[in-house]
Amino acid sequence: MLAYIVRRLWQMLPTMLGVVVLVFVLFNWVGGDPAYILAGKMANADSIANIRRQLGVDQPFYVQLWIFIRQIATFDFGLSWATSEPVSNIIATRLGPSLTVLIPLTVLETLIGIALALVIAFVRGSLTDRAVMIACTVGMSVSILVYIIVFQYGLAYKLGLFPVQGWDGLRYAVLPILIGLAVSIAPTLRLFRSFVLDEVGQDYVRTARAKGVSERRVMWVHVLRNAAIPILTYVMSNLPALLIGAFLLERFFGIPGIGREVILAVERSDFPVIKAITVYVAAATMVFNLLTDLLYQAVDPRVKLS
Amino acid sequence: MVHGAWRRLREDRVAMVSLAVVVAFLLMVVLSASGLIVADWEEEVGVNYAPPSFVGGTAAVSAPAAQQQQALPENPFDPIADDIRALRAGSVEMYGVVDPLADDLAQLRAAGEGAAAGAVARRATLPFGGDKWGHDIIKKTIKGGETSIVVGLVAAVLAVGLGTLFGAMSGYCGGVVDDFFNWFYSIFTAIPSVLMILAVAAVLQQKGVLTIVLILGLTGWTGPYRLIRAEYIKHKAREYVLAADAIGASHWRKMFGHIFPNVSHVALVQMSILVVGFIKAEVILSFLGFGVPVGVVSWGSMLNEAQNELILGRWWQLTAAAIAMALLVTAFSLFTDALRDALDPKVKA
Amino acid sequence: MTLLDVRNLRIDFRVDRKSTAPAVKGVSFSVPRNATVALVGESGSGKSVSALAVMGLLDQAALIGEGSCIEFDGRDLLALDGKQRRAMCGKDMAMIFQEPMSSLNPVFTVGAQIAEVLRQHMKMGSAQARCRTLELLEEVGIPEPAVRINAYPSELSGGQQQRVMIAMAIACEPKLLIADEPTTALDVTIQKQIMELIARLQKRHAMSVLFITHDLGLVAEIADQVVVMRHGEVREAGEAKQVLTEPADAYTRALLHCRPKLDERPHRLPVIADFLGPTAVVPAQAGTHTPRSATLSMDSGVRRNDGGDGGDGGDGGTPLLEVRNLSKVFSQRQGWFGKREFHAVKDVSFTLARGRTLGVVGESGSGKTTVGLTLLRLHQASGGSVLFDGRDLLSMSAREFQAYKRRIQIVFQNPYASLNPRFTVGDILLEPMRIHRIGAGDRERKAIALNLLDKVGLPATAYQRYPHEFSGGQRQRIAIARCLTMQPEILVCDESVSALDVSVQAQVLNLLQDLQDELGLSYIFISHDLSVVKYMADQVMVMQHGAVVELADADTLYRNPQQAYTRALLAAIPQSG
Amino acid sequence: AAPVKTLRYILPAAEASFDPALGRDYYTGHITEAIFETLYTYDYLARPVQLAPQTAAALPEVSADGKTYLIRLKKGTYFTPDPAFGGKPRELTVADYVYSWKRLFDPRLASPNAWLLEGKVVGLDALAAQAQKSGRFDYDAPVAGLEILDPYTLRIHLTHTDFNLGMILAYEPLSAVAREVVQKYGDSKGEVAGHPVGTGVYKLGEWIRGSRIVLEENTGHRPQVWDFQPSAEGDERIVQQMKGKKIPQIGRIEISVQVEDQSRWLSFISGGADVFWLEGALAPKALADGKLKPELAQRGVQLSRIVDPELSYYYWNMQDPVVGGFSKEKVALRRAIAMAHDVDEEIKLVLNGEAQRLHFPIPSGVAGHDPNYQPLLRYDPVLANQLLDRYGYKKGADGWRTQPDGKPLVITYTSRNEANGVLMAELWRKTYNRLGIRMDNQRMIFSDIQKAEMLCKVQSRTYQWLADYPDGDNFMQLFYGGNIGQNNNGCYQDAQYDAWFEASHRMPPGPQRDALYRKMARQLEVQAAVMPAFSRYRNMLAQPTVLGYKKHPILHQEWKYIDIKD
Ligand code: HEM
Ligand SMILES: Nc1ncnc2c1ncn2[C@@H]1O[C@H](COP(=O)(O)OP(=O)(O)OP(=O)(O)O)[C@@H](O)[C@H]1O
Ligand SMILES: Nc1ncnc2c1ncn2[C@@H]1O[C@H](COP(=O)(O)OP(=O)(O)OP(=O)(O)O)[C@@H](O)[C@H]1O
Ligand SMILES: [Mg+2]
Ligand SMILES: [Mg+2]
Repeated sequence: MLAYIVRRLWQMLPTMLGVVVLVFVLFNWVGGDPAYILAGKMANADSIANIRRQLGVDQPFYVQLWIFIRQIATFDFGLSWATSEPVSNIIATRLGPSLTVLIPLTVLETLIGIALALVIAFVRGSLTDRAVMIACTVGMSVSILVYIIVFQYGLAYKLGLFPVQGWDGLRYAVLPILIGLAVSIAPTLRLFRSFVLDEVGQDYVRTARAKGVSERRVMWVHVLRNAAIPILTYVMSNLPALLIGAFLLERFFGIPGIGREVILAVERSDFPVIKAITVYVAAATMVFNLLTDLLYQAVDPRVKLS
Repeated sequence: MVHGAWRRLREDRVAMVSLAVVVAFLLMVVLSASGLIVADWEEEVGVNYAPPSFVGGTAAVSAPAAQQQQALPENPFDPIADDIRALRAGSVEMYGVVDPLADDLAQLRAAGEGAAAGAVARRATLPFGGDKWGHDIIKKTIKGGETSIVVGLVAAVLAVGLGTLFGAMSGYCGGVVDDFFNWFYSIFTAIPSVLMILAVAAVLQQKGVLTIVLILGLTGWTGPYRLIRAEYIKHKAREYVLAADAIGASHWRKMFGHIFPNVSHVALVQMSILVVGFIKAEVILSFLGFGVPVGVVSWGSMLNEAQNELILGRWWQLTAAAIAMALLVTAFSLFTDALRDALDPKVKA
Repeated sequence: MTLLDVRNLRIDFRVDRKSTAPAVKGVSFSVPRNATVALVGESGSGKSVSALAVMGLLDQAALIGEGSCIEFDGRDLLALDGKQRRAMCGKDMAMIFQEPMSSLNPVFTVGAQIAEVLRQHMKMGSAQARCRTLELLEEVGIPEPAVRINAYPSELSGGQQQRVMIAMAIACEPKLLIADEPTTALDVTIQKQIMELIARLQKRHAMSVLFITHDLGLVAEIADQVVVMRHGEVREAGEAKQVLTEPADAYTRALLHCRPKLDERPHRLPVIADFLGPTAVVPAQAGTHTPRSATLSMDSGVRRNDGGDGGDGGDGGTPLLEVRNLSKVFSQRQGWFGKREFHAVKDVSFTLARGRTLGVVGESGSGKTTVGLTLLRLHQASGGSVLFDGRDLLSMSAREFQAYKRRIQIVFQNPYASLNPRFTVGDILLEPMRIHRIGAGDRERKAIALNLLDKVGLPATAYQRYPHEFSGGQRQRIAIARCLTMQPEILVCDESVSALDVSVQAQVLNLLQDLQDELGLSYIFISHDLSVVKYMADQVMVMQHGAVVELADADTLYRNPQQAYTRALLAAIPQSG
Repeated sequence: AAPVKTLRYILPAAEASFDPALGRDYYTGHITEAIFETLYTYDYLARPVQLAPQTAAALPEVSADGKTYLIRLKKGTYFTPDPAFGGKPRELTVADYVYSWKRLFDPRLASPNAWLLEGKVVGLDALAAQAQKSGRFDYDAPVAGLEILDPYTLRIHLTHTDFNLGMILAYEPLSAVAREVVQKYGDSKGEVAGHPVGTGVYKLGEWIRGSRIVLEENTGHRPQVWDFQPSAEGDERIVQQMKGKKIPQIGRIEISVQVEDQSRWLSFISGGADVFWLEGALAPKALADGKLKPELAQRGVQLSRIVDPELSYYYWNMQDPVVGGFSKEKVALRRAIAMAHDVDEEIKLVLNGEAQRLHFPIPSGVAGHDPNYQPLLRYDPVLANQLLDRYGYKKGADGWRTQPDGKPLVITYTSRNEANGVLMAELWRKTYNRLGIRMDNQRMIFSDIQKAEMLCKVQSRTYQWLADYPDGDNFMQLFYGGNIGQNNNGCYQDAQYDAWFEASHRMPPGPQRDALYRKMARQLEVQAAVMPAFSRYRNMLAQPTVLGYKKHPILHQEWKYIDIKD
């Protein structure tokens, strides 16, 4: 087990290296030149040269790449170019609000998705099933931008059910979570339903019925335990991406999270922040994949980690 | 096989209705692209933010329509309006600065005064309202649909094409090739797609609709890749491929002559899923400022414009674009579901 | 004294919104108490569906027709509601399914799955259920039950999985046990053990068993009564002895005759059509098909292909193919650098003469297919040489070998899988000719293809159709036709008939025989079915764990097996009449 | 004690560094201005704006040649207590200002504000050059031009005549920071981004970066009483509401950062903000024809509307081979484009009417503005087309014009890739369409535009310049040839203009300088190098409970001068 984990971590190196090089090339080669923003409205060639020197962007590429790799190795990405805030501090402070929204969102989404999927799979083929599926599809087809604009306007402002925006604890997270749910539950439900249906058709389900097990137990015990495997993969692999993907919610509701920070950083050509977040999220993705595989073993005895 | 799929599809009423909607949209795209309809969408036929006719041109719009109809707008609050009028007459204090074009302009003024273009009367209301410039929202929505759908389709073709090619090579060749593509894949998937899109957008700068297609295509290939690769690995071990080998077929022939027809349904389904995804993604791209260039309209750019209009009580652009998009996307998704079932070899009629 | 009485059972399947297709058309049979009834019949005849109907496990697409009646222990099952039905399932009647692996829930331990029945029906506590589970595992012969009780299905072998299924089924000592082809997925040797186990349990627990199979050989060993089904109807029912020895129905007779027997070697095997067609005749009187050696004992050694090149068995004739020390190692990568090696074929040597057949037998996984594929360079050999007309195929360049691909061909283990499902039969047949530039143009190639279709007994209309539109036997013939387009000299037939129904199997074997007679082909005939190999081969090679255990003249081998392994294989063959 | 009065405010963008030396954006400026103090500030009510002492005891004593400034400090101004001071009260001295100004030249800090003093103070530039070479700034080295007479008196010697230094000293990058604080909290560059310690009325309280900033009253601030004179109608009410009150009345400012327009507006209208910056896109929500909508007026919402001291202008790159140059046909091309551009439409549609047409390069409210200036470039598309015809920009069969030499004519208009940039580009496309000239819209992120501009690579763009200090010089320098590569983005260089500018630069404000400015403006117009377009309105809304509020054109915020009803 330990050997497996060590080996998997070892295997992450080439991928990480690829991510690093890709990020580096993209942002050093093509990204905007921060010096021109930092130089202010009365910039001149000298001051720009000075800024470039201070930032180290006047160094040859290989030196910069080496610095970047050293930063990753030491978990110290230096200071944000735009705000001079230590990058590690940015990530630490933005993570909390992001997770405050994302964790309840993911948990609710998964639980509701599973419950509905099992119920719907049970009545598969019926009118209810089709109606729910079509409703889901319609729900999915509306852009998240529209959801946010309309929900914020309607629920928060017109009806006054929630604070319009702001960030001061969980109360402010409720509406973003609700919108997140409204947007994500439809595709999740569709997906989970297909996972469940895949299992319902399996022979072992017939065996369970042959044993005289009740229909409820068949669904909630036999089927769910098996469907949990693809569900787990989906949920786990989605998490890191969600961290960034929630930027629209974060922007509209003024949540000081990671997603908004990334967009802001791109707008400001704040490379240390972008690079750090990318590397961290890539690492998180890989670690989550590993976690998923470890969890697999807990759920699915057929999986042998070796 | 194809025949059976089509028959199964025809029996599905939802699928057929969806297909009809999709075809209607595609028809609209063709007509608008060939200039047969809505070629004049850019004409400013209404007053700005003309409300829909069924709502009526009430106080919702503050700008008086009459002001628009002047040939040369003149600001009534302009404190120097008199000076401007004086200017028209010709003389103006030059503070001792010489105008190199003075003679030319004097001659031209003398030659043809007043050939001002006659401004068209603008309508106070439009069937489904107007936008900021007074464009007809219906026409704009159709024109926007053209861009969005074309972007979705072409980007999906690109993404699925890349994904299929890489997936085929990776799955078929295995070994080092597979390792390489997998490495590439894990890099692409480790970086969240938003970041990837921003990065690629930054690389490609703004060059128009093609850029959007490239951005989406270059970041969207991972999904098809994973599936196609898995299919290729599965099929490579199938005996019909060994059989093809036994009769002396070349690798290329086996990859694309034998295996591809068997996995093409995966590519097809992926493609229709991506079309939907990309139409939606274009909205977000617009929001992030990587949208269509000026003079081109898409649903994404409309929704993005409409963001600020909703709080001003001008809901029609948002509604039109959102409904058009929802309709197409719903129909496309439902059709995709049906197609997936119909093409699924496991489901036998 | 009947336990289960099925009367006039009719089952239709919903095809689409409007139409239905009948699967079972008014079947009646009964199972007496404490007896074994075998339900036999060809694939798709409605055996499983009938059994599922008894258990109440049919899926939603199935409609049980009016007037159908299933009476169990005096109660009308069809009149019960779901809950009452459920209470009986697993307790009064239990079922064992065809595929043990997929029928066990992969994510629960086998102990938990057995205990679930006990807790459900016997209201046992967990400790008590565990005790009983251990007993059951012991009883079905699982070694070390205390350890295995915590094992997951994937950690058990196929035979053990099937035993777990049986343990689960007998846990509540049901009155009726339905076994739906419980051994088809298993090896011959394991098959035998399972059959014995069921027979033993039946006696000990005084159960009734409804045993479903299509193998009449098995039936003779265990059944008291036999019910023969075809096309959703019962063709014949009665005491086992009587049905098997004096079949009244033509179909039953056909089933009994189509299977090659160890003790006789007819030149042609009878096929179902011979019995059921308009000109159906009793086999004994069918002149052309009279088994030539029906009266000869094994010892007489009359060779079927004595009209061949006159050579005598394996030692005669010019060796066309000579295989020396062929070996194949599969290495699986583990991680980035690690490797795990697996010797699938070890030092296999044999020779094959023109116009002769080499049979290759051995249990599943013994390396038979690998030998075949390696010969054709479809797997890269790890060592040894394959001399074809004196030239080593394995050391040639790919370009040189291309020419030899024409001369040595293989019919794959599973014909359906080896035909590209998206190609028409025409595409399938033309492609090799295009690649090898046989024939002047597509028109000429098409003529060759049609001619071959005719030769393998398929209609010309087959040309435009897709593989899935054919039956298993027909597909096998398409696969053979594809090989023949290249006019090979050696044909490797890998389990060419094992996946087929007895009746179809006979057709294909006959075809191969005819082709050998006509074209002088050499065969390497791979199978794990010793009766079939006996029928086809001049020489037999027995393989185990990748190595050759025994290689001998066919008759010699069967009469006088030298190795224990060969004897075990032979003993496992069901001794049907 | 009485409950602390709280004012809620919304910033439309995230804050950056709180170190005044690095202040580079308007939003962060709100906060640095509240925490730190400059020597001078502006009178709250006087219009046109008037310089007023802040930490200084009085306005500077300027020598007749405009080269020497004598500055005296008020006594008894203290920094807010901080561990960096070792528990002792720390009084502000002129040395703190000298230190703070020197920081602008520290190469490690790379301050964007060095230009404020660059080339002005005797000896400072030499020190900066030396630091540039060694990489380290020697703060202890004396500067001849910054003569500390005693802790409360400073004499500044300038290299050349400059009557604007007083206003520059009111600019918040020149506020005082304490050296101890920089040494204790400064980062590797010496920047104190997150730990602002100043002498201002407020100090930093709770802070969630990019989301929420709370300012609390600095109770140790030197006592100050509200006493301003009315200068315009409506001011009396303010005076009445505020006169004699202690500064500040509001003890706590809660600032939240909200990027999206909709969120911001919904926040204000549902009572989530007391003072609200009503920006362009939102203006129609609250205003109709420049007046508060009746429903808001009824609720008692107050509007303070001013014209920003800002110039929005279009420029064409004078070094560009297609649009640039002084030859007649190039001038004609640019003049034609300028004449075909409907600025009124732009104001109406793009800016939602929230701007005032401006013909002169110096906006109103800024010294040197001429309200009676008669423009030469005016909207006349017909004439514009005729002018092009005359100069050989022929229309091809496809309806598009070519250059006189027959080469295709395509002009690129650059804008930012956000909503307003798109709208402006759309309008410009209409302009070019009117002329039959093909237009390409290049949309870039801000830093890329800056870079391209600085390298004279942008063909045409709309540019905004907000007054750093309310003097015409701050605007006329935009077109000075010496500033190419700095902020003369059109890369305009004309000997005549440069000569006039240099002359005006040395003059105190007055009619003589104004006359020169008119010539310069006319010169710009005649050559059509740039076209002044408009100044934006700034609309601030205040809830009915807010007392004494009036938007100041230069100050970022007026928190300390206002009050809130209990
Ligand atoms: C180097 C730091 C700064 C950056 C990166 C920056 C960024 C920007 C940008 C991108 C624009 C839009 C201009 C356009 O459309 O081309 C803008 C406009 C503006 N800036 Fe700045 N700015 C900076 C410094 C300042 C300062 C120091 C002030 C005030 C003293 C200021 C006040 C304004 C104003 C009033 C506008 C017009 C508002 C509008 O967009 O409607 N900016 N700024
Ligand atoms: N779920 C189903 N839907 C539609 N048709 C079905 C279904 N299950 C079985 N059938 C049809 O019912 C008929 C009888 O099937 P059944 O499974 O009973 O055959 P069988 O005799 O058990 O054959 P085998 O020996 O291959 O197991 C077949 O024609 C089959 O196609
Ligand atoms: N591509 C492969 N990679 C790894 N191992 C393989 C591969 N192909 C076959 N094997 C292994 O080699 C052994 C021999 O396989 P082979 O297919 O030759 O058996 P077989 O005798 O044909 O069995 P069956 O009767 O089931 O067809 C098996 O244990 C199998 O698992
Ligand atoms: Mg069956
Ligand atoms: Mg095999």
